[in-house]
Formats: sequence, structure tokens, C-alpha cells
Amino acid sequence: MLKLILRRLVQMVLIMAVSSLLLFAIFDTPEFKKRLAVQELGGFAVSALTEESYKSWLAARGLDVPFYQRYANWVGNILSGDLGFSYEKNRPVAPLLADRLANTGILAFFVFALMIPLSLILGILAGMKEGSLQDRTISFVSVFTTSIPEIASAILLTIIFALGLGWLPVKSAMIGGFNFRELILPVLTLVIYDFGYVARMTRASMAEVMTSQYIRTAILKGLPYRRVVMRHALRNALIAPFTLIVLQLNWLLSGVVVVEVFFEYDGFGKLLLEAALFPDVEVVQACTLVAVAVAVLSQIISDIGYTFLNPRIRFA
Amino acid sequence: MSTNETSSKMHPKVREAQEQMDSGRLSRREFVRYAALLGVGAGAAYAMAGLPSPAVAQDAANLPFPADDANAKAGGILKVAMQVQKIDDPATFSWTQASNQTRHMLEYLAMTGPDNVTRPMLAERWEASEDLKTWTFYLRKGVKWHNGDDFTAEDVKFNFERWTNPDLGSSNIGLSSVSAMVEDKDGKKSLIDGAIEIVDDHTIRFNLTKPVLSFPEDMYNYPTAIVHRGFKPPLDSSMNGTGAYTITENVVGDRCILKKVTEVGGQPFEYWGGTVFLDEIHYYNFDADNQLTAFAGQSVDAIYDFGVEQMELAKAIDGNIIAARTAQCLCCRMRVDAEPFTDERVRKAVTMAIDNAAIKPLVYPEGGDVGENHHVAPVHPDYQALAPLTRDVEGAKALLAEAGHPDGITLTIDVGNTDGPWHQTAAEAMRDQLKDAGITLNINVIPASKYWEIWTQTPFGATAWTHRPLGTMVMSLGYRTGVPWNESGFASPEFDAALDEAEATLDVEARKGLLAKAAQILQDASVMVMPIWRPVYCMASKSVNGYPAHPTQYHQFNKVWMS
Amino acid sequence: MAVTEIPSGPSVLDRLSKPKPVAVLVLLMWLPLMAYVMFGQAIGGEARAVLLPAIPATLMLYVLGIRAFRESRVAVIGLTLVFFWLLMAVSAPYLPLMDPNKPIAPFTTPFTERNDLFFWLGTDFKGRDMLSRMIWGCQRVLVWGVTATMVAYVVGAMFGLISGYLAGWWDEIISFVANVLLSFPVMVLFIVILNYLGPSGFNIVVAVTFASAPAIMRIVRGLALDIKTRDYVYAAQTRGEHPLYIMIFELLPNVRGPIIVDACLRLGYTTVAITTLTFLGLGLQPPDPDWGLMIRESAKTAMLWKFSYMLLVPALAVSSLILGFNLMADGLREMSLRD
Amino acid sequence: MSDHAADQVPVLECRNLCISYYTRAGEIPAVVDFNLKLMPGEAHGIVGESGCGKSTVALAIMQYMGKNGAIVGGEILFEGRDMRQMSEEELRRIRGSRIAMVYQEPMASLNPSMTIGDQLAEVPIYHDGLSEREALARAEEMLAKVRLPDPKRILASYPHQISGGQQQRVVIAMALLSNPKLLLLDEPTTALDVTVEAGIVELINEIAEEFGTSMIYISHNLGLILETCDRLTVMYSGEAVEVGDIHDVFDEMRHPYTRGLFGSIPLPGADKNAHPLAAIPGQLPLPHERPEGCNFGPRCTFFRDGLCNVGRLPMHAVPGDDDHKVRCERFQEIDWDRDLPKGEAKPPVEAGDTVLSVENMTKHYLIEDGGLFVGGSERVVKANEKLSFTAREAETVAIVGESGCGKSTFAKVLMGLEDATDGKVMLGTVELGDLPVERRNAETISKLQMVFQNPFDTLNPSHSVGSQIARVIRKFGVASKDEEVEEIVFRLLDTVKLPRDFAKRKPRQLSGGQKQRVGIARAFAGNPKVVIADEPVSALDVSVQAAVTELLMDIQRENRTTMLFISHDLSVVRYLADRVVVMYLGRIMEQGTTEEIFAPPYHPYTEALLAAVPIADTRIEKRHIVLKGEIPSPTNPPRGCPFSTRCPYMMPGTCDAELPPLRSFGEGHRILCHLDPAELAAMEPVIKPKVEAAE
Repeated sequence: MLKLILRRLVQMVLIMAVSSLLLFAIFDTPEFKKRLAVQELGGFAVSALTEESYKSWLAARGLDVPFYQRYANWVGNILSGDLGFSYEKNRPVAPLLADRLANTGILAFFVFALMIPLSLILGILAGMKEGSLQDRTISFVSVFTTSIPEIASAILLTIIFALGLGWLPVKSAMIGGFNFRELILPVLTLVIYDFGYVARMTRASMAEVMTSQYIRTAILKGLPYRRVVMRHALRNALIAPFTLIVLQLNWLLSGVVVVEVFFEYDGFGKLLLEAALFPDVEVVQACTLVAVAVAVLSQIISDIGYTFLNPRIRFA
Repeated sequence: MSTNETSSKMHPKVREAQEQMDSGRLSRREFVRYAALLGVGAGAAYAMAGLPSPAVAQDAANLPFPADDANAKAGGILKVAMQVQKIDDPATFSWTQASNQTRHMLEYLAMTGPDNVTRPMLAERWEASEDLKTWTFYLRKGVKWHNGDDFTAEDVKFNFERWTNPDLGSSNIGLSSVSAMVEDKDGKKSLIDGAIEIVDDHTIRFNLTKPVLSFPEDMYNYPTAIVHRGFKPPLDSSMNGTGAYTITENVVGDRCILKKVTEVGGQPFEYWGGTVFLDEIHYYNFDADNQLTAFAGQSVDAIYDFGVEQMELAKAIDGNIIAARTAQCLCCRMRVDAEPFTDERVRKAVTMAIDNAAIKPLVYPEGGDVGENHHVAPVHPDYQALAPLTRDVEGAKALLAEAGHPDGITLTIDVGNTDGPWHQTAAEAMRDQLKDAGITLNINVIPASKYWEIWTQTPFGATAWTHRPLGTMVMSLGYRTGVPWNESGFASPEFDAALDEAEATLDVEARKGLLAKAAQILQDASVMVMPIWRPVYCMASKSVNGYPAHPTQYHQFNKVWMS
Repeated sequence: MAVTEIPSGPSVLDRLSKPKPVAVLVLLMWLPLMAYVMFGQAIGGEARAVLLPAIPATLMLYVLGIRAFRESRVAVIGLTLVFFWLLMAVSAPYLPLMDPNKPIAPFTTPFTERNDLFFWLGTDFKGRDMLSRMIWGCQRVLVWGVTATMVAYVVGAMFGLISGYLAGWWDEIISFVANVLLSFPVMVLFIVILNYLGPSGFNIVVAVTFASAPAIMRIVRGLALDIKTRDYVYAAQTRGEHPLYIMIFELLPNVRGPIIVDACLRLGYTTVAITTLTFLGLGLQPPDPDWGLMIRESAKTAMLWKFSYMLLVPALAVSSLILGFNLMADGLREMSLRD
Repeated sequence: MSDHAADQVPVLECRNLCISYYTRAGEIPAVVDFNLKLMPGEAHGIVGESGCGKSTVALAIMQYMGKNGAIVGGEILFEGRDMRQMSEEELRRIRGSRIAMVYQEPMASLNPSMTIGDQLAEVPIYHDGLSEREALARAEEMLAKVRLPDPKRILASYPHQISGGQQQRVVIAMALLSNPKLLLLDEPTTALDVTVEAGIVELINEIAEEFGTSMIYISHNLGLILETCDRLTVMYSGEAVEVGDIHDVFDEMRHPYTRGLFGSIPLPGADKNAHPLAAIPGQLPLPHERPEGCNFGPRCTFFRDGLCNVGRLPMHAVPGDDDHKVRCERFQEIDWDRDLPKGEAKPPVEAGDTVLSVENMTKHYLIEDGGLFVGGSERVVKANEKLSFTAREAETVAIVGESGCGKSTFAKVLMGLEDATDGKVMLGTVELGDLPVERRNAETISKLQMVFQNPFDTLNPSHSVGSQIARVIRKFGVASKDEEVEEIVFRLLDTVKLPRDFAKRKPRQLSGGQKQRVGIARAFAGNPKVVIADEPVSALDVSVQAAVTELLMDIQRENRTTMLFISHDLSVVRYLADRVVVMYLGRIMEQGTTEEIFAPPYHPYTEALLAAVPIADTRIEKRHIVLKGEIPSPTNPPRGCPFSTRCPYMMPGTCDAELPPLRSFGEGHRILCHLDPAELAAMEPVIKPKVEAAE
């Protein structure tokens, strides 16, 4: 097990190294540098720059050296704890990223706090009696909600709760400090899109377990139905959803982009998009590293969890 | 300063101008602007023109600000939705927004009001020599820096020295006033010795190499904010200004918070400009998509700028929409050295097939001016109307046929929407009109940043030009042979000569005529389709009083108050 | 000898005995639509003529589809939704619609008349007819979405087969690359790739391929690992078939079934991705109508109860298409489980 | 025991039981008009082929029908009470305590995420209200009773940590924990190896004696039923066709299907030349395609139109024996002694020259115990160790062994999918051992073909039958023109007795037996010299097995092909093999002609194997040998003789230390054993005719 985790971590570092080098190479084109200059100086100004002053502008930003050299510096800095500097936001990346990650973390916390119980309960209720009315209802609702992409559910929720009923604020910029009411719509948007998927997977897992032979054994042993479900079915049925939920962390990093942009919530996704469009290379780099780390760590957690929940692997 | 005092030292040109006004060759409004530039107090100038002076404080302080509103209440926070940029060095600002962030902390020598009249600000008054080559600025006494220092001529000199240092990369060096203090030495620009003279603590004189009329106007160009003589970038490290407010927090892309300065080193701070009402000014960074929503949700009290596409939305929200005429435009220029535009007939066919007057209402139903396919706007003081353009579809077809495209031609225009989606709307309207003349226009929409990479090279592109105070200024920036921003590749000695002549002519009326000549050359060459001079819209909630609309979108909130 | 032999098709017997009307119909529907959307401008003036054969083909396919799916009500609903949009896509130039790009009467609310024209779904901020934009808008989503998914499948299946069947170093390398790509959240990958390549339909295809192919590769790899233990593969190996032959003729046809369900789901994801990316400004570009673009443009102008129809229309349109794909996937899965 | 007192209440009685499944196609009757009476202490067998409804009956008795099954008629009386009238709670109390069940797949029947102790303890906790400690103690006791070593360790184990045989013992222990009145055993040994199966069967018999539990034993294997049951129901296609005392049914069967079944299984005495098997023609009807009248009608040689295909047939009691009933309208008209089904006798085939010779063939695998970077330990798995034997033209050589014996690896090396580590494999003059299939030429490849075990896997479901055969024809260069290829495809289909229009069919339209025929056609399409048949019939139903086996033999006979017949079923081997190779854990333990193998001297493992195979013949008496333990893992074989851990003759210090010598008994008969040749020769035959015929 330890070996597996170690291997994953080594793999993570490898992936990070490969992807960040690639990113540096990608963002090294003259077009990107020019774009950066345009963003900073304005289109008119850039085209009025002489070759020489453009070069000195590049030098001032350290963009005049080949990307591998910058990469080496950057890696050195990373190792010493310096994540770089944001051209766009004019501040070091580390505190910037920390702020944004914290915001996304808050968002994610509420999403999971709502989504996990909701999807597991619905999934189990549906999977317990495959083909029953409650199953078909829950299944249909979950297909339906997963079919509404975040952007559409954000719109629908905004129209209903903010524009129509006026119960909630339209945007979540939180300019007056943290405001729970502004968090509701983004959280709901993400939950609506995601819970259906997890519920369906839970349902499938539960349904499969319920038709398994050991459940038949348990029933024919004369155990009460409650005991069969709670003791025999649940644990086995929840293995798959558990790993899935952990892996949703990775999904969430994708989902938050559109939600944060739509609701103007200052989180990781919005930062990433802004940085990519700017192009704020070091921020993109840092965001990507975080994303990869989250992805790989969630895989590790899901592996450990899977092993822990599944004695077949734990005592192999 | 009293009117008499001013008139005693009145610049001879003022008399000239007054004569022109009296003879009807100069509008009264233009006379006021002109006289103010030449050092006549704005109040006096208005009086000379026989116009009612706007409510500008007329007390002894000769303040550039509007008069205090009798009902004004002190206190409150003004929250404005605007892009929050970095403000490392005011001299190198690239955007108006950054200057708005610092405007209430770092002030200017002069200030151009919404009425386009330039009044003294940190300067108390100025004088120009008869040949307009020597300018003397008398600085306001009693202006204090936030660190307790007095504001002196040393501060001003320090700023000019910075601006003229090419290593800094300030765009101020390109201002006609500043550039007239600079010489080329060994291929490097540097300040001419003796160009700046400190007469005394509060008097400074500039000796220019060429006559410049617009010196005071230049001194309100957004990167000319005056910093303390000890300034070292970045600004964040030592916030120091002369304004009524100071920046307490500036988070790029998020917020910029200004607070009223109340005390300096234990001493109460007395602002030279009289009463200010707001306690704090907050700028919040919102996407264009979200700012009106934020406004409607009362997250902010005012919006820096919104596009015409949001007008209906804005109208539906409770608030004051404030529009200003500008010389901002969309210049759909054809590169005269790129196929198929090398053939003037093709270009002409394009301009002939388009009815600018029909496009404007589609793009800007309210406000704005119809363009005339050259680059002088009706708001420019040196504008003179040309003969109206008429659409001639048949003529366009004939020209096309003559140019070897009897079955029509397919053109592609690059649109970057750098200034908002209205670019595209305008291009689409052009497309619909061109269709009638057998010209198929493909609209290639590309991201703004991409557009800035190609704007000077693309054969056919829609470029947004920002507001500049003078027609001559923008004409020489954009259409002189070989200048860097000459995006159309237009090269006409005739045009250059006409422009030179216009710039050298101080007689307003003559100058207008000469500029019109240059404009006519440009129009005849069919270099561009210039359908529209756009208005700018900003918005303030009803509780914001005295929110000024400035064509350059400069914020001046000293006399703004919240009810 | 045998190693260099180029594999031939399964058999003449098989090929002759089975004409494939469905495949012909699919091509008849798809190719014109693709040509129209991707190269419409190049074709020029009467480009819409190419769509003529596609309309009856779409209708016939729908009828065939209904017959094939009749066992599952869910699948029929899904199919109906998808084919509704397909039909709209192929027949949009022939429908009595206003020009989707022409500004007529800005901010006209739905079901009102203005300038002697009746606007069922109102107009947007530029005054363009929403109904017309909604119907035209499905063309690009469908064409680019399906194309991107197909390309992703070709690439993913290819690598999956190689990785699963050949195993060893091939597997190590391909799996590592897939892992690298899978470690990026999809949206991060999209943003980085599209930012690099610039926004356009073709680049969306590339981005979707990068984002989806690794997952597809994993599925196919898993299936290949399973199928390669089957006796018929063993039989092919023992008669000395070239690995390429085995992958293409023994594995691929059997991988096809299980991945059809996944493909339907993935079509949904791709539609979401394209709409979202376009909303973020990284996808399809204006002026031609597209749902994501409609949302993007309206988000600036319509954040008000009385203008919310501008957002509602594209949001519901895109949801209905995705619902169609998902229900089809559900129905197909249900049917495959019953067999 | 046959005359029960009238007052004795049957433990279980099924009356006119009808069970249906509801599917898309509508209601499908799974079991129709099923009657059964089980007295206390009685063991009742239900035998039948797949789809006959035997497992459905068991689940119906438990009242567990799944979501689309339902009991549509009749009664199930448990100790006189109709279970269909009971409430869920009443049922729950009966399940697991009064009626218990043992399942076919022990691994799947145990919850993978609970310890065995927890799973066992539940039964007494919920049925007898014991505390957890008491329950665990009872569980431990019971584990000891089912002869599981170290019950404490097993209680703490998870199911996957113990072997399949142990799992089944756990399931049996679980069933016995509450001392049930009735035990349902649904194919309890099918998933197990023969020698392990023998142990379980022994256990079941002991339980019956010790606990006096009534049992219903469901199996497809007549031999097993004979070893375990008192009475027997033969089911065919949802109906009981014959019920009676085990000896009555075995010796005086009165239904054509029952007799057909017995004719299809290779009993001792059957011989491929003199007494070939008599297959039942046709195939099992699908549940929704059952014929009118007698379900067996279409396959029955005694079928009479207007009699057998009219209405629903009742059960008739055999005159003179009320307990013996048959569902046949003509059973009294048939001369049961004369009309014995008989295959056509065929002349024996003379074996030719040596075609294949294997000499010291060794195959080792390296398994890397993955380390993070390097330094993971490597283990050697000795899959095949020094195999030597020869096969001659037209000869059938059977390779016999249980799981893990290395027979599949051997096939892989032969087919060129693996390289031999050492030794030689000669096909004619071509050395195959280190010649992978890619480097073999078409001729070599076509000389050596294979028939696979699993009919559902053997054909690619995506291609038509014809195209799959055609591919082989082309590939081996038999023909290349389309017409010629088609002609050959048709001829091959004729050969395997399939209609020509099957060429166009997809495999899913074929039954298991038909697929296997196509597989045979494909193997013979390239005119091979040697065909490896890997358990070609073990996955088929009994009545189909015979036909496919006969077909295979006929084609082999005709083409004078050498056949390597891999099997675990000694009955089949004895029937068709000329020579036999017995393998255990990668080594050949014994080889010789079929007669030599089936008569002493035996290798102790051969002896145990022979004793373990159930034989459905009442006239045969078998010695009782049950091996202890399980087959060791090939990755960790015992030292010395691989069989030493289970051998009843094990001599400590010798057998578990040194590799035994190869002892030769006459030409070709070799035994790998430490036992003295004399001792080996003195062994008694395992199978011999019963001295006294059963009554």
C-alpha cells in the first residue's frame, strides 16, 4: 500500500514536471509575449514600441531568456517555496492562489456537504428496489438534472431565485466580505449538475449489490431486511461511490470555472481562466500544478479508501 | 484671482481669439476653452464670451472644481465598478482606469472639466509667451503632500525629468509639450539643458523648441499625475499625494480603496481644494458582463463604462445614465498596400456602398455622431464639416466592374471587438449594406488580444481609436507617412503637407480649414469606413449627486456626495 | 512473411450479404451537414442546396431509430430530442425563419409583434430573432460536438487497442501519457489547449480529443484486455494473424457495442464542453448563432427578469439536446442489459 | 424406509407448483406442475440440464423469486404449512433456521467485506437470540464439524482468504448452524475440482447421517445424485418427467429422456469403437418455444403424432410402484429392454507414425514482485516441468488434470503463444519449442489447430459463421477464390452436420452445441495434423455433449488426425482416449494407455482421481478415497513430490524431500512415485462391478 502511494506520488511529481515544462514551452511563443505586452501596455502602445524598447520590456519581465532557462529558475523558485509573480494581478502568486483556493475550498465544502448525503441517500433508495416507482422517479430526476449543464442551471437558478423572486443576490462577488447568501446559487448550481451523476452511480452499485448472490445468501439466512441492507449491502455498495466522490474533487476544479465566472465568485476557476486569457504564465503554471496535485491526491485518497473499504484488496 | 488681474496680463492671442469670436468665426464655447488655455481664468473667459459660467467655485482660490452643492452632505462611500489595474508608476499608465484609481490622490497641474475647458489645478495659473514657446506656471501655494512636505516647483521639475527620461518608458514623452523639451542626443532622447527653469519655489518656466498651444491640456493627460519629488516606484510602497484621498488598498483585479486623508503626522490635513464630501471611494473590479447586475444589486453606486449593448438593461435599472460625446471611434480601415485595396476603386466602392448615417442608429441608437470616413470628430475643436456623404450603390458597382470585379468581390474584415461587441454590430451592418453592391463581406471575429497583434497589418480591420482632444493630434498619429500607428499604410505628401500647415497655424479658423483639407484628402482616398463617433455611457445611482460625465472618462469626485 | 501481410476484410460473404442502409443514411445526413457548417462559406452562395438530401435522410433515420429503440421509452424520448435538433440543423436554411444575424428590433419580448413581424421568442439585444438563432444555433454545436467526439473515439480507440492488446512498453507509454492528461481537470486542459491554439471549431476538436481520448482509451483498453483472453482471439493468434488484423477485425467490432453507450454520454459532455467554452470566450466565435454564444452575449445584457428569456432560450435548448443524448445512453444501456 | 407411517408429515411437499418469469416477451413458464414430497431424513435429487427449472424450484421453496419471477400456482407445504400464505416475518424466521441453502458458487455467496465469523454468527444471533459471543462459539464448533482446519483463524478471515473448497464448507456450516429441517443444495460442487468435490460430497453424506436433515440435492450430474440421494426427480424443460426411488430410476427408467441421458454419458463399459455414445438428437427447446404436449417430443424416438403433442401431459404412476412416476404417454408401450439407444459400432483405428513428440519440455514463468523502482523479488512459477510424451497419427492422447496442473500452459507452448523454457517439442521435423507463432509458416500453423472449451467465447460474435471459417481457409492457403472458399465452407458445415445457411448467421443465433461444431469446423478447415481439444464439451449440456464428442471423433477418424484431448473428466477420457497423460502441478504423474491408467498399478493421484469421479451406474462399486486439503498454488509448489501434501501414501522424509523416480511398468506406462513398484502393483482396482446387484 505504502509502495502504491509512493509510486503515485512519484508519478505526480513526474506529471507535474512534464506538464509544467510543456506549459512553459507553450507560453513561450512570441505571440504570447506580444499578447502579454498588449495586455499591459495597450495595443496602440505596443505597436509604437521600437524593437529595442520591446526587448527591454521583455527583459524587465525576464521573458527574454529561453523558456527552459526560465523553467529552471521557476523550478528552483518553486523548490524554495516561491510560486512566482502574477503579471496581471501584480502580486506574488502564492498568496493570490491561497486566497482563491480558500474561496473555492469554501464553495467545494458546501457542495460536498450537500451533494454527498443527497446523492448517496437517493442512490441507495433507488438501487435498493431496482425497477420500482421510487427507482424510476429518482433515476429520471437524476438523468434530468445531469443533463442541465452548469451554465444552464446557473441561468435557471439565477432567473428563478435572483431575477424573478429576488430572494438571492445575482452575483457572488462578495465585495462586502463573505456573505453566505451569495454562496447559495453557486453551490446549488454545482450540486444540481453533480448529484445526479453520483446518485446514478450509487444506484448502479447498490442495484448490483442487491442482485448479488451474497445478498441472496443474507436474505435466505433469514436476516431482517434492514440488517441485509445496512450490514450486507451498504458497505459493498458504497465502495464505488466513495471513490467516485473523491474523484469528483477533480471534476469540481473543472466545474467551478464556469460557475465562478458566471457568478463572479473569486475562486480558483476564475483565476485560472483570467490568467490563461491574460496570459499570466506563472499563475497558469501554479494553478495547473495545484490542479494536478488535487487530481493525483484525490486518486491516492480514493485508492487508499478503496483498499480500506475493500478487504479483498486489503488482505490480499 | 480677479478678472481684472488676468486681463492685465492677457495673452495677445486671447485678443485675437476674442476678435474671431466677435466676428463669428469662433464659437463662444471654443473661445472659452482657447482663452483658458492661454491662461485666462475660466470664469473670466466665460465672462468674456458672454456665457454663463458653470457652477465653478469663483472664490479667491480659483479652484477647478464645481462649486459646493448647498445641499451636499458629507460622508459616505462611493463604490464604482471599474477594472482595477496595477498602479506601479503613474508616468507609465497605459489605461485611463489606472489614472482614475490614483486621480484623487495624485493630482495634475491642470484639469480639463467636462465642459472641455482646462483650468489650473496644482498650478494656480500660467502664462504663455507670445510665440507660445515659453510657458510659465505659477504653482498653488499651501498645497501639502500627505507626508507633510510642501508642494514646490522641485516636485514639478522632478516629474518632467522623469517623463523625459526615455528609460522610464513614459508615454508623456510623446506629448507635444513635453516632446518640445527633448532633443535627440547620440540616438537617445534627453532633456534639453535649460528647458526647465525654476524661477522660485512656486514658479517654474518651460522653454520649448516649438510653439505649443495645448501645454495645459497636456498637463491633464492621464499619465501626467504629479508625484512627490522623492517618488520611487512602485507607488504601493509609499502612497503619497496631494489629493484629498489616499489609496489604502489596491488589489489588482479586485478592488482599490481610497480613504479621505484627515491627518498628516499627527497634524490635521487640510486639503487645498476645499471641501470634499465622500469619506471613501471604492473601485471594484467587475466583468463587463456583471457590472450592471452588480449595480442593480446595489453592490456598486456607479459604473465606469458600459457598452451600448447593455443600454436596455441599464435603462431598466433605476439610476442615472450619463452619456458623453467623444472622439472614440471604429476605424474600419483598408490597408492601401494590401490586395485588393491597392486599387483605389475597390476602396471607393466600399465606402460608396455604405451609408454611415444608416449604420449609426443600428449601433448607437442614442447619442454619438455619424462619421465621415476621416478621423476628425465633431467634438474636436478643430473640426469642420465636409460635404455630406451620399450612398451610391450603382456607382460602387460600376467602380468594382471597372476594377475588374464585375461579379462582385469577397472581402474579409478582422474584428477584434476590442472596445465591445458593437464593433461587430457595425461590421454586420456594413456587411448588409455591401451586399447590395455585390460585395460579400466576411466578418472574421477574433479575440481582442489577437486583434492587437495584427491591427497594423491586417488588410481590412476594424480598429478602435480612443478619444484625443485635437483632430490634428490623431490625424498626425495615424495617417502621416510612415508613423508607427499608420495602420492603413496611407502615404500622401499632399496630406502630410496639409497637416503640417494646419498644425503650424495658430489662427483657429484657418487651422480648421487646413485640417478640413487634410480630412478631405483622406476621405477622397477612401482609406477607411468611419461610420460612427461613439458616445460613452456611465451610470450612477440616484443617490450619487454631482457625478460628472467626462468625454475622456476621467473621474473627478471631489464634489460628489451621497444622499 | 506473415508479419508484413496487410489484413483484409472479414469476408466477402459477410460483406455481400449485408447492405448497410443505415450507414448510407447516416452519411447522407451527416456529410452535407458537416460540409455546410464547416465549409459553407467556401461553398458560397447556394450552399444550402447541399442540405437537400440530408432532410429526408434525417427523417428516415429517425423512423428507423424509433423502430430500433421501441423497446425503451426512455431511448425513444432521447432519440426524439436529438433528432429534433438534427432535423432543425439540416433544415434550418429552408425554414421560414428570419435571418439569424440580422438586427431587426432589439429587446422585443417573446410573443410580441414589432415592425409587422411576430417574434415567438423575442429578439436579443441586437434585435436578432431568438427563434431563428436558437434553431440555427444547433448546427455548430451538433457538427463540432459530434465531429470532436468521433475524432476522440478514433484516437482513443486506437491507442486503447494498442495499449490493451499489445501491452508491455506500448501500454506503459500510452498509459502514462493518458495519466498525465487525465490528471488535468478537463476544463484546465481545455483552457490551456484552446488558449494556445486559439478559439475555433477545429481547435475544439483537438481540445476535446486531448481531453476525452485518454478516458476512451482506458475504456477500450479495459475491454481489449478482457476480449483478448477470449478464445476467438486465441484462435486468431494461433493461426498466425498479424496483431493489426486481430486488433481491427477481432477486437474492434466487439469493443464497439459497449462503447456506444459511452459515446452517447460523451456526446452530451462534449456538447456541455463546447457550450461552456463558447460561453467563456474560448470556443466558437461570433457572429454566427450558437447557444453558448447566445448565453455569452446575453449574460451581459439580459440579467433582468424581463429580459431573462434571452438566457432561458439557449439554456433550455442546450439542456434538451444533452438530455436527448443522456436519455439515449440510458435507453441503450437498459436495452443492452436486457439482452 | 420406503413404507412411511401415514401419520408422518412430509418435511416438504410441493403440489402442482407452477412458476413463471415475466420478461419483455411476456410470461414464460419456468416450471410447470411440479410435485415433490420429501419425508424427514430423506435426500431427494433433482437432475436436469440447464434451463430445466431445477434451481428455480429450489428458490421457489425458499420463496425467493427475484423481481420478475413469481409462483403462479400450486402449493409449497413446509411441515404441512403453505409457505405461500406466510407473512414476510414468518418466512424470515423459517429461512436460515428451518430451511437452509447451499449455493453453487461459494465465493459469490459469501459477503466479501465481512469476516466469516460475522457472517456465521448472524444466524444464531437472529434465529436463536444468542449473544455474539455464544454465536461465535457455536460457529467455531460448526466449522470444526465441517472439518475445517483451524476454525479460529477461519472465523477471523474474509472469504477471499480461504480456498474454494473451504468456502463451500463454510457455506455448509452456515446452513447447518440452526440445525435446519431441510437443506437445499444447489449444485454445491460444480465450481470445484473433482478431488475437492469428493470431499464435499463425503461431508454432505455425513451430515445427512449425523443431523438427520432432509435434503434436496440439485445437480446436472447423475453420478453425484447416485452417491447422495434416496429419491430422484428428473426434470426436462420445466417439467418433472420422471420421479422415483433412485434405484428404480437408474435401473428401470421409464421415460425416453431419462434413458437418453444415460445413453449420453460415458459409463464404464462404453467404448468409442465398440459401444459409442448415443446422443439425444436435437437440442433443448427455449422456454418460450416449448412444443405442445410432451416437451421432449421433438427429440424423442418414440414420438407419436396426435398422442404426444396434444394437451398437457399428466404424470403416470408406473404400475407396481406408486412412488415411481413418469410423464410419458407411451411408457407402457415401449420395450425398455430391447429399444436401448445404441450408437453405431465402428472399426478401431490403427495409430500411425509419431507426429508429435515432447521431450523434457519445461516452461517457467518469472513473476516480478513489483518494487517501486528496482529490487522487487522475482519468483519462478514452474508451469510445466520436464514433460515428455509422444502422440501418433490418428491417436487420441488425453491430458488429464485439475486446475493449476499446467495443461493450458502446455497448449500455449504448443500453439506458439509461449516459448518453452527448455526441452523440445517436435511436430514432425519442425521444432516448435522456441518458435513463436509469428515465426511459424502457414503450413506449420495449419498443421496444429485447436478446439476451445467455451462455446460462448470460441466464435467472434461480430462476424458471421461463414466468414470466420473462410478466414482460416484463406489464411492457410487452402483456397483463395471466393467461390472455392465458399464451397469449402459449405462442405465443412456439412461435415459438422450444420445446415449450409448457418454460414450467414452470427454466432449469437447459434446454440452452444452448434457453436462448438463451428469451432470444430474451423479447427479442421486447414486440414491439421494435430488438433488440441481443450475440454471441448465440458461446458455443454449432457445431452449435447455426446453428439459433439462423437462428431469430433468421427472427423478425427476420417482425417487420421492426432488429437490431444485436455480434460478433467476421467469418464470421458476413458471413453475416447487411446493413451492418457495424468498431470499434477506441472508434472506428468503417470502416463500410459487408457487400459493401463484405469487399472492398477496406479499413481496415488490417479487412484484418487478415479475414486473421486462420480459414476452414474448402480452396478459399479467404487473404492472410497477422499484426498485431504486442496491443490497447492503452482506459484508455491511443495518440495519433493508435488502430490506429497495430499497423498494418502505419503512417506515423510522421502516424499516431501526428494523428487520421486520415474517408474516404468511395461511399454509406455510410467509412474512418477516413490512407492515401491511392488506396492504400486498391489493396488486394488478403484472401480469394479458390484458383487451383489442392487435390489
